[in-house]
Amino acid sequence: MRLHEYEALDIFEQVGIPVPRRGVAGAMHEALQVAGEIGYPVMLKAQVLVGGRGLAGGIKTASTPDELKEVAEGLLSSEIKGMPVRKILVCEKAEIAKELYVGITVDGYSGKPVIVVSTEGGVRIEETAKASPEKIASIHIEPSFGYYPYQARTLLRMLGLKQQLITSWTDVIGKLYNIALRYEALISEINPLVVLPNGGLLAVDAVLEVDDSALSRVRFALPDRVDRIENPLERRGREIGVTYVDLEGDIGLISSGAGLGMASMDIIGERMKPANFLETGGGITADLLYRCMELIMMKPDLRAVFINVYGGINPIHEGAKGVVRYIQEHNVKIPIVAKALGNRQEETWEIFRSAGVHVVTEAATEKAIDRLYELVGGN
Amino acid sequence: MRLHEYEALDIFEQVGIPVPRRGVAGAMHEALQVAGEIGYPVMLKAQVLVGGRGLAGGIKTASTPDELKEVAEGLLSSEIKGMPVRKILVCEKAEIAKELYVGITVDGYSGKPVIVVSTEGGVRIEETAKASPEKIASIHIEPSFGYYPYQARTLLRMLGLKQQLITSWTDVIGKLYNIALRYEALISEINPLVVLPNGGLLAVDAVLEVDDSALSRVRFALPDRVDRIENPLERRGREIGVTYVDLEGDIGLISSGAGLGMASMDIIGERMKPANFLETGGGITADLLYRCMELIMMKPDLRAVFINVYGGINPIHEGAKGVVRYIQEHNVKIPIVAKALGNRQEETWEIFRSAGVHVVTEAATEKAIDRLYELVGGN
Amino acid sequence: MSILIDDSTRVIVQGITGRIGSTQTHWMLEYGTKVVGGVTPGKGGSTVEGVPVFDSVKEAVQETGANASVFFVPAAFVLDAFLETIDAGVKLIVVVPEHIPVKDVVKMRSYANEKGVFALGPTTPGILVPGKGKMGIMPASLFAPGRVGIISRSGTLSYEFAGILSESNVGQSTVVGMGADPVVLRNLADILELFQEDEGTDGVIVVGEVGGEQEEKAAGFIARKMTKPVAAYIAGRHSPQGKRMGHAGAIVRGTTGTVDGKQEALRAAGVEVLQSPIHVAEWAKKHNLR
Amino acid sequence: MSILIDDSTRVIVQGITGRIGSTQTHWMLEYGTKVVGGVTPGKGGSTVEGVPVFDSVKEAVQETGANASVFFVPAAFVLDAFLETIDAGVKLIVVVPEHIPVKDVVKMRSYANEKGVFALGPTTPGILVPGKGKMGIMPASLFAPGRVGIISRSGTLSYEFAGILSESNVGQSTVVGMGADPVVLRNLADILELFQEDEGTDGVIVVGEVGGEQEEKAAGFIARKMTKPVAAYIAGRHSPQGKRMGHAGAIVRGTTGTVDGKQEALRAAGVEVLQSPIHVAEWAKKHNLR
Repeated sequence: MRLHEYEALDIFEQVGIPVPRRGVAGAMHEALQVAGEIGYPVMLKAQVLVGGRGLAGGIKTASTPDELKEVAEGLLSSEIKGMPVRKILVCEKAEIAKELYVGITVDGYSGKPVIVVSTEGGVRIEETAKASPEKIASIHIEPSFGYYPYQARTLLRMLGLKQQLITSWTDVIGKLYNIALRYEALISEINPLVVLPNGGLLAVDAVLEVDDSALSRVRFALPDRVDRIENPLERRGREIGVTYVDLEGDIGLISSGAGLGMASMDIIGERMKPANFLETGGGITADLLYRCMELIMMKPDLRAVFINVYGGINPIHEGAKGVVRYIQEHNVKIPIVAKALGNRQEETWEIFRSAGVHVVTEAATEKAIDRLYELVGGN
Repeated sequence: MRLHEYEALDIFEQVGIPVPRRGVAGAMHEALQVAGEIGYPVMLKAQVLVGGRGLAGGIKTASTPDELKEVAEGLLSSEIKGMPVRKILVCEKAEIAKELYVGITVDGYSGKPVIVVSTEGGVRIEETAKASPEKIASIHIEPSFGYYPYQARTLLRMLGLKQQLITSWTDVIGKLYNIALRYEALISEINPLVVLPNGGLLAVDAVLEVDDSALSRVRFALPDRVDRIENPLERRGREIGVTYVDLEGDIGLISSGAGLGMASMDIIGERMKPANFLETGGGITADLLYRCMELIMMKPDLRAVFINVYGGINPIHEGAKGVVRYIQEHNVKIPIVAKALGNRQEETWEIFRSAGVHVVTEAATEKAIDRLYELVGGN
Repeated sequence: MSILIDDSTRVIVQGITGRIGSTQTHWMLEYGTKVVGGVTPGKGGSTVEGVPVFDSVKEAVQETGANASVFFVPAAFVLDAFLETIDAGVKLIVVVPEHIPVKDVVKMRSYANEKGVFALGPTTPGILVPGKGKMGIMPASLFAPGRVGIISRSGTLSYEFAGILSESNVGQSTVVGMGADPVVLRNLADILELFQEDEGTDGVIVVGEVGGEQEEKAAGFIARKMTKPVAAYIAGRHSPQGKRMGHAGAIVRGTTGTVDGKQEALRAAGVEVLQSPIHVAEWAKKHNLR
Repeated sequence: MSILIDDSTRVIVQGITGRIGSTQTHWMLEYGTKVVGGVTPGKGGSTVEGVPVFDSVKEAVQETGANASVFFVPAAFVLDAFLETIDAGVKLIVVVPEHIPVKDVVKMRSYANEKGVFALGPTTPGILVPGKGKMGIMPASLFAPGRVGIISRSGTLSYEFAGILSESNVGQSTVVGMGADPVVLRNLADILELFQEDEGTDGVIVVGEVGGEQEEKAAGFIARKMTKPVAAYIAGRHSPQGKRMGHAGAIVRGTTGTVDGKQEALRAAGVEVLQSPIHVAEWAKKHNLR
């Protein structure tokens, strides 16, 4: 679960990382009030959970109340990469002597936490990483050993910094690492970590993504996870315990397994457009698939539905019963193609066929999608 | 710092260890009220920071309000091993099917945390440990690996217990281990851990001793450490940053180093009685020794003072100045013997002698105490 | 021949008394797997599908001579059970459950490496050797004995590839699910190495997906060490950038981890990159694999 | 001859720019110790007593060829500095500071053992080889060269014993403070072993105190392995039971750790138990030690 910048800044502040004076505003008059307290000029930052927000026009400056009114109004009525801006962060505009970068993540390949730092922070950090790898340094932390400040000092010394900056930056890294541990963060990042003209540091942005699998044991007050899903269908997916991604097309898709779902989408995408991506996970029941059908059918103008499931850990014959009940109760007319293989496959096929579902018994998903393509009229 | 039982029980309860219904009372009417809420019979337990409290009469039962009045009054006006009873814990009297023991400490020899369990808990646990070692089991925890529940399950299985008890006991051990970690406890102990007739567990006593050296980083709300020192002179010692132990004799003792202090006390004890034991630690200044003199002289009827210090890490010439200033300002008449060797010893001797301090320049403390013995008239 | 599972493999099922644990024990036994015991603390002394249940892994190993374990333990208890299993001397562990915190996986991996234990998962369908046995949840009907190895980051896509091959009369030597999480207990290259060394395997299929850098790193290994033909399929070409596709392993982070980047790296290592699973049949035919 | 410190020992002082660090550097240099550098992060480039100061241990080791380190670092930073020092390849570390949390000492000891580093302390006066050099705070005037080894749990009592011996014209080969904390970085027996092996040592004095079980455990080692005469003194006979005598190492826990118990164990191992420090002179004379 990714936290909003303003939420992450509060957490960073609690452990003593220096952060800007700031306030969150959901309306223009709130923004005016916050800016009045802070003093002009201020930064206005759209609180949306997408990357590349700055380059997409989500970060602005205002030097006067009049300017703020105009900018705040613009932001609060805009969308960034399709996400409506419901809140903006109003914060002091720091004088920037230099922009640094520090991020902590878990390196999937080595299986260890990794601390990444750079003397060239800012919106183009990824380009810097490619163009000037010498400006990036990183260190892996041995899980059984843990993090100690001397590791950060060693890392920063590699970048050829002065001791004063090494000392204050090491302090920030230690605090960020504690946050990463306590919140079981997959990503904790400050970009930019600003060096002020007086040599002090200021975390001008804050990224914190908590491991969804650890949410139940991160005992700290975290905002509710469902609420932050903007799309109502995706929110509904989370509620019923499946992964739902809303897309632009008109072919509904239910799959068991993310890989199979992605492959199905790739094959559909060659000739048609998927309307959504619903991945059931390993907990299929009749009731769950009934709700899955309900969810994908909420998309208007669906031309067909493709169900692609395997009976490994999942009782697909149970799932089929739920689909059939939905079809019968709602008198579904659009074509439904199902590929269902594995344990109890014959029983499953029979149940599907009883409600007019087109069952494909061949192994390749490609074949099932060929059938789907025929059924929607080949366009 | 050792916590009172009622303080430790609160901490145990916070993490979910089952503890009795209870309340603390500083006066008889409070005890009556708590007992009324809990229901009779109740246990009354003197809250004093000494071991062997039960065998010394500090734990009683009351079955009626009248009985409680008598017992509470008796306890609240008593002393246990010289410690006045200021508070009593009133708690439910659990039905006991069995008494277990669980304790976590750091084993000094192996340098590792150790979990000790026994199926024969209760006041005589130490005798059990000697007489029936097969009823005790323990396991060391590797510092770089940490504690996991399977270790406790393995440990408890060694005692030949039923799985239900293994499961609930393992749960208590895990919670106690978390407390030991979070509070940096040198000892965390439940004795007895009572098995109730219904098979449930109840922590009927709670011991928690926090590492003094870690107090500044144990961020949790801990009661103030100075307040719990009953003896006003010992409390004053803590305030000025030295270790002071109040004793019954009439020879004042200041030493630098605990070992040297103990050896001095041992030698004094052969012929005389020390009045106190003051160990300066490694931070001697003129001012500190002035305060040390002030502190040991608070004891009435002192016959002499022995100062035994080494100039290794300590500037003993500075210390001597503080002693001399005290003598001169307070016109001290009793004999003071000083043995002061090491860096800048000659300078130190000169300062001491300027105020009439008897300086012994031989290496053996025994010789200095011979001199002391002569000066107090050999009795 | 096969990798990881052979005639000497004696399997215990951890969490055997649960709904999934008992059902899958049934399927594993039916497939001929030597399931010799199960573990659920507190259920020792009972049996599931005729298999004895023990309170601890240590007892199970002592009583049954087990040397391998498959996990159907609730996610919150996996770390503890995993460490217990290693301490009991088990050398092959398959961790089927999903939703295990990454912090736990990091610890598990570190300890398994330290103790020389081969572990797969989390979120893996397990290992299946056609006609011999299986540890995990792979549905047996889709597999056929033969000489092609499959390694897949996705559970269901491993079934898809095995199904397509079997339909074309191409069998599999061993099918391995490496797990779909951002951190897995063994990297792709470790499993490729086993296939390269296995005399019963003539070619290998790598089924990857968008996200992470397993395929890119494996490409280096393939270029340096693999002499057998390798085909690869990478799912996720049409997945929206930056959106989650069901598990964190499928998040695209920067340019590393894109489908294009992975395909390019694999092609450079001499791997045949398949655009759709169905093309695997032709590839097998081209290399005379059966 | 000596243990731990010899002609090849090149010492750095960590926390050299502090009040105690700089004073003690002065005394160590004056005593002839090869102090080749100091470390205080942020003070690199300066000098203390003519010794160059570095920002990191790694730099100090690289620039000076140091192989030993003595700590005057504030207690809160000792753990971090200790791990850094081990990673920089230093093989002998003396930790002088007191009040280091036990949790930190446990971690330090575990890592030092893993990496084969010999470390003493915390709360130790250090090591002194009379006439050669010293790492720590022992006041030089009390020591004289000779062939008796001293190991002490208490700092000041080690001075007391050395002083009494020197006065009686008995010198010391090496004087070692093992540290007074409940957990120390090396146990008593480890240091006894070095003295047993040292050709320059003819007899050893163990200065113990009430609490813990170092002396009891060392008695086992002495009985099995020591051929040189050993004398012991245990402080704390008149210390009130259960009261703290300044450091937790001196708490009496149950019957283990009493003065009587320790004396008995040592006597049973053939050790001569001294009732007062002053008797050490007679013991040395009896064994012709000088």
